Amino acid sequence: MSTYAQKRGFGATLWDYLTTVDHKKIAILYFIAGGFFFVLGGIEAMIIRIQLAIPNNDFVSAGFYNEILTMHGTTMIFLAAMPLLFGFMNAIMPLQIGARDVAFPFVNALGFWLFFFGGTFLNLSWFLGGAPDAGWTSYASLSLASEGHGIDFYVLGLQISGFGTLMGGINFLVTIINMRAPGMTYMRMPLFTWTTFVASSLILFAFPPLTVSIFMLMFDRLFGSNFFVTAAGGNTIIWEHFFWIFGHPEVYILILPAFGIFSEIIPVFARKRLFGYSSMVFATVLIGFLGFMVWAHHMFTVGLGPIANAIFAVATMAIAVPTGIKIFNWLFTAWGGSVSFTTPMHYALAFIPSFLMGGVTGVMLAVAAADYQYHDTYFVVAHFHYVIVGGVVFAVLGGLQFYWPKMFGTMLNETLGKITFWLFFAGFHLTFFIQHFLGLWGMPRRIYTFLPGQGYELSNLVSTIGALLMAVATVVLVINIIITVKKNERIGNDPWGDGRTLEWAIPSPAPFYNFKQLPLVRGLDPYWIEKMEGKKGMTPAEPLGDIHMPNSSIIPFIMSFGLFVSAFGVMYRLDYAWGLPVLIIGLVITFGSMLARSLKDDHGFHIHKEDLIDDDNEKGVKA
Amino acid sequence: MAMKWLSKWRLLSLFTMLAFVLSGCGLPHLSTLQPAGEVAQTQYDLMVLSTAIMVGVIVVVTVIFLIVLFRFRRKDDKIPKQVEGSHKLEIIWTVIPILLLLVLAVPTVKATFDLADVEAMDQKNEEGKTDALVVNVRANLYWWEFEYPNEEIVTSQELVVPTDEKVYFNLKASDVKHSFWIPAVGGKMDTNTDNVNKFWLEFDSAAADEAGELFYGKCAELCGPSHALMDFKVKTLPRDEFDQWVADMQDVKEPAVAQTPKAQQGQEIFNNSCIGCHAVTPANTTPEAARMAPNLTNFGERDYVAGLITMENNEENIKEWLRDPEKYKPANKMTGTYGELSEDELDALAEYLLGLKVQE
Amino acid sequence: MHAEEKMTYEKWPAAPEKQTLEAKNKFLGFWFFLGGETVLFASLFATYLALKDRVPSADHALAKDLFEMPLVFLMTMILLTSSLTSVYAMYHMKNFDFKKMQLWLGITVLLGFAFLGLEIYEFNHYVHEFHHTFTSSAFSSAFYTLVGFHGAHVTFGLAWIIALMVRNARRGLDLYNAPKFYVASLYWHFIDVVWVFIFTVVYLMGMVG
Amino acid sequence: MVNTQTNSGNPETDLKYRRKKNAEEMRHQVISFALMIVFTLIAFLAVGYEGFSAWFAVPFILVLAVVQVGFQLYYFMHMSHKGHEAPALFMYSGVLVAFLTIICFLTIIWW
Ligand code: HEA
Ligand code: HEA
Ligand code: HEC
Ligand code: CUA
Ligand SMILES: [Cu+2]
Repeated sequence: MSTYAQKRGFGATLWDYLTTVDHKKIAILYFIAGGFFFVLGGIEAMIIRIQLAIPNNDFVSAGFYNEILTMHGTTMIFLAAMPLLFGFMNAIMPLQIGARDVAFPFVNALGFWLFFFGGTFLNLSWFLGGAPDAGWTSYASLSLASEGHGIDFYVLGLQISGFGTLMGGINFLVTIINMRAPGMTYMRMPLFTWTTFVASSLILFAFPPLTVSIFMLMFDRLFGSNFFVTAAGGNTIIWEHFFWIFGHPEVYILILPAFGIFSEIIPVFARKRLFGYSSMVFATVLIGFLGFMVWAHHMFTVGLGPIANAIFAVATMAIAVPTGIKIFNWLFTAWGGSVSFTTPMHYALAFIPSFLMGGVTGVMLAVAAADYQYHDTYFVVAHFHYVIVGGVVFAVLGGLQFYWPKMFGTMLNETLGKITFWLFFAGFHLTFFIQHFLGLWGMPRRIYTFLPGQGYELSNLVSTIGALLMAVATVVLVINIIITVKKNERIGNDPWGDGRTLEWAIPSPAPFYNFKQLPLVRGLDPYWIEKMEGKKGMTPAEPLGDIHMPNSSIIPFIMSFGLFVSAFGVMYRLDYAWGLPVLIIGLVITFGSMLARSLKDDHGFHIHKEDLIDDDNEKGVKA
Repeated sequence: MAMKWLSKWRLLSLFTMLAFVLSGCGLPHLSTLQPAGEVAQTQYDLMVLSTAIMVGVIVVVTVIFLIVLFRFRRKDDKIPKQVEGSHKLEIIWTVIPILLLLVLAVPTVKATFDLADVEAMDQKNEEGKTDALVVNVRANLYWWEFEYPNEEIVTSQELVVPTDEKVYFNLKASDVKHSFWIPAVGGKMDTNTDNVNKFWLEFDSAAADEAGELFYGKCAELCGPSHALMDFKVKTLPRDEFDQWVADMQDVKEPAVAQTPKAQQGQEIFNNSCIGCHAVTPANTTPEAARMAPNLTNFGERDYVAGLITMENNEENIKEWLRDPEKYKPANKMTGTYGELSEDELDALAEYLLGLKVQE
Repeated sequence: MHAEEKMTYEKWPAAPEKQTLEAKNKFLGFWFFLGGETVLFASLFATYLALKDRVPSADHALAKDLFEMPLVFLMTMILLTSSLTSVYAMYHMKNFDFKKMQLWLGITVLLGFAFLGLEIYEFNHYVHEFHHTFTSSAFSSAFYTLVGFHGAHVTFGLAWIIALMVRNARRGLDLYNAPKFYVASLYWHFIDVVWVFIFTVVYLMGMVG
Repeated sequence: MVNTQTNSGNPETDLKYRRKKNAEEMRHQVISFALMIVFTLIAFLAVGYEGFSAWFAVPFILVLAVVQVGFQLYYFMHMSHKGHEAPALFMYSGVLVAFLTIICFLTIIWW
């Protein structure tokens, strides 16, 4: 049954992680895989910047550049940013609401492995004849014309990892609705939980259109259908709509959890409750809602006509209002507070002006008639890196520093953390600020080189230098992590001293059953409330009893592996005789393991209360 | 000696470029910040308006931010008052942004409709033609074709337009999606594979003067390896000179006969290897599908080879292009379609091509 | 109360599908999944509507040439009825009557197979009579994808219900498998919901022209 | 989890009562099924009957479909019962996105 001994060999640890259904371990898996893909996407970004450092450069070839560019965007969005945020959701959200686990531990593991195999499949394209090269948006006319199997890797890889994301989303939704501790009403949920909730809803409704359109692209490329083949009556604009019906909510899927992380960091280090909690919640929901009605702002130049453009322009602008509410609420949380400048707080504070700049250029882009100028230029590149790096990446880096103790029981070094911060911060602005101007001076995006004499030389060089600073910052972060793991200095429940929410009330790292007794929640910031009343911890809401836990299982891994195998079959079906059999074998593996899962009862196991009592301050349990 | 001159020239251009960076407006023939026509002007005005609003927002947030940064540093271990929120403040920062956005939204909607007004294209006179000047733009993998349906002529790579009047465009793509953009003159519009898009531009004569009568145009939609190099140029002429140009073009009914023996040799090679794709007559009677390459009728009058600003149109560059187009535009559709050419043949072709002119 | 506990009629709760926490989670999660499926099918419908009758040349069959009322009517009746039979199954599940539940589920499955058989016949007919194949036009691609996705759902639903019936044939109802039956029946109803729109939007509107 | 069923204290009457409730509900289900069949018939007839123009028939059969789906969801799938607030919220959100998508594809895909 359970394998929770303290010291284990590598093989056993590996097996443990391959079969785990524990949300905290799955979180670590998400961090490892997401972190790896972040570095990969970052290296791709460096290649982009080196190529563009000087005019007429030939560091990479034109075709290869397009592959790098596509993989940078795709990797960063689907394989780095989202999984890293999923890591936080898994690691923190259940603790914040006082849950023992997520609603579907098995599905949680399945979600991770699907993402992992999807991402792996996508990246294998580098070694198997070339990566996708039609941009992360993969607009249909170009992606149908693209030769080789690059786009097929894109289609199949994203399909597989997309299923994983969808499952993760549903899982979080149910967890939040059904598994809250006694007293944890909706309006007492920490903001990170709220943003997880809204982001998960966005996933639920945004991924199906992507699924459908990716299916259609796959059918067109591999099975001879004609959705996007204009000669046979098809229409490529369909793809664009689907992509953005998904794609715009997607950017809020990224930014909302980031908002959530900052909403946790700022109150802790300002020692003040979140200003305007209910309007923060309301703004989050409103952003999610409006996020579905603005997608065509990516398509102003497609020729949808002035009516559609005007409607979508105005709708887009509306999003500035709830976002502004959030910005001001954060500022006024710190206002009147007692602000301590830790590394996480550095990121949180730097986020405000940085994201603001990206946000206001977003509103400028929403001016449809002016977007005819901005669209597909470096102005847009500047906009979205400002919101994504200044918002999401800062949140990931700040959140990592902030929650590291809760996840691993040690503290990342603060000095090194601040060095990372300042390098990253400076590099970020240096890289992307100047790009606004490049765009306005007429430099299109997605160009593998630029010709001399157009006034782009100096600015591009500056941009490249900034990017290198970000790389150095990342290296410092990696060093910091290595040092911290080596040193292994253990810390207590509430290492920052001012933790407010439930996760800080339990040991670091949390025991695998999270809460020995479910806590009784008496208000917003429950742990803070207890501390202010002089108590040491939470009041339990239930007597000590047996704890029901799910069994670990290798099936999620096998199920995902089956799809991974069949993807090769689908792709090579027309090229090689072995394609079809492989396709079938893969599906048999997947559906077979699905069947096995549903036929074999899995009732989990119980930790007996006797085993709990005597290990008051230890992590493990004798199983 | 030549090297030295070159490096000096480079230094000079670096300085001028620096000057532009400092002035922040970019180059007059390329930058959206130096509007050279009504459309670009409208858009520029919107940019200025929105930037002003945004700077206002940034200033307000920055002031609050700085106060937070300096006034509320932790000094002691006291627990600050736990404030729940403030309705008054909430209302302020909900209502003010709404007002600001309204100020922005109204001109946005107006401009969006104005720029989409192409009614003049539908008003046909008794000949079934429009009184307004119409250009059909067809985007192809890495080259542009400009057809003047009323005038019944075709040209490529360099769009020729009259100044100070509205020019209307029909836009489409023949292979994959591209996007037609002349930054200094107005925003872009996609050339789709599914439909024909319409819009208009206006080229201001004074601004054209400053830009040297030649604007840079670009493809703004990823379309393959040479997307970066899918540039075109726009030549602006006063209306009467434009009419003259049209008349000169229309005069070419048959391929012009080369004058010098060398050029005649070139023409022969051309007729053997190239004419299958490249036309040297401007008539728009060949069906589009058969117009597989840039029309070269007035090639000798173009400023650049294949639209590349690094390839000024001279003998050396033409030969360079013909030797290996792949080197200049990766994955272009001409590479490898016409066999090896000897140096001699290259000379001949270059001379022939340079002689393809319609105006004196 | 443990889920795997042996059940008797007296102990059987009023809402067996939502008795344990696991069951509540499954119930809610499945509804959310259906919310996502709604958008999935909407995307397919939208594509179909955008590509309806878009064919490369005039000699291709259009919607009004293809569809025949009697067949569609029969398919509709069969599927609608199967929705009712699965309601009967759940009725008996609530009354802890395992045998009858299995019986009604069995009828549901038979009806499902009948529907599927007709659909296969129908597709075959289009291919052979009209050369309306998956690859012949944008219209045909959209048609087969929409209706085929629905057919795939029917197939999956059948496999699922059969697996449940076989797996639990000997042990009867308990609180562990009751939510499984319930959720499978929700899925079956949802398939019917989609079909209502398919017969309306694709077939009937196709025949109207 | 605690047993949440209503309890009169007397399991006998309780069960009887529940049985009766269930049977009653089943009767409702059959009625809604009958209505659905009728709606379907009307829809097919409306299309089969030559006298109606498409302008009438199409909206008419769409309304019938929506009503019928309402029956499926609220009766067959028990969305009318309590405990379905979250499912209802998410189904309606899904319908909203679905609606936007379809409207868009009917209006701004072709020119
Ligand atoms: C995390 C990601 C993220 C976020 C949060 C946003 C946020 C916003 N984005 Fe951005 N966007 C992207 C990621 C993101 N975007 C990406 C990746 C692309 C390019 C995709 C591609 O083509 O590859 C893109 C492209 C993009 C375009 C298309 C440009 C083009 O291709 O032509 C547009 C156009 O409207 C736009 C608008 C906006 C707006 C209005 C917001 C708003 O949400 C911003 C709101 C925030 C503020 C406005 C600041 C705070 C507000 C106040 C302080 C109140 C007062 C303010 C005012 C009154 C103005 N974005
Ligand atoms: C989450 C999203 C995300 C993130 C974080 C980033 C991060 C970065 N991006 Fe990215 N970008 C996109 C999403 C993102 N980008 C998207 C969607 C596109 C559009 C794609 C398209 O058009 O299709 C794009 C496009 C894009 C372009 C435009 C290319 C073009 O149009 O031709 C550029 C150019 O400068 C760029 C640069 C960068 C840089 C310098 C970073 C930096 O912030 C990266 C910083 C990270 C690192 C520096 C880590 C590297 C680490 C090391 C190097 C460590 C050394 C290694 C070891 C120790 C092993 N990006
Ligand atoms: C398969 C058709 C094909 C053949 C044969 C062909 N070309 Fe081309 N040519 C093209 C295409 C396509 C382009 C545009 C390339 C681009 O810009 O991507 C082009 C561009 C050019 C240009 C630059 C045009 C401009 O307006 O700047 C010249 C000059 C040229 N070709 C000359 C020749 C000559 C001379 C030959 C014969 C020896 C030839 N071509 C044969 C297809 C062809
Ligand atoms: Cu054509 Cu880019
Ligand atoms: Cu967007």
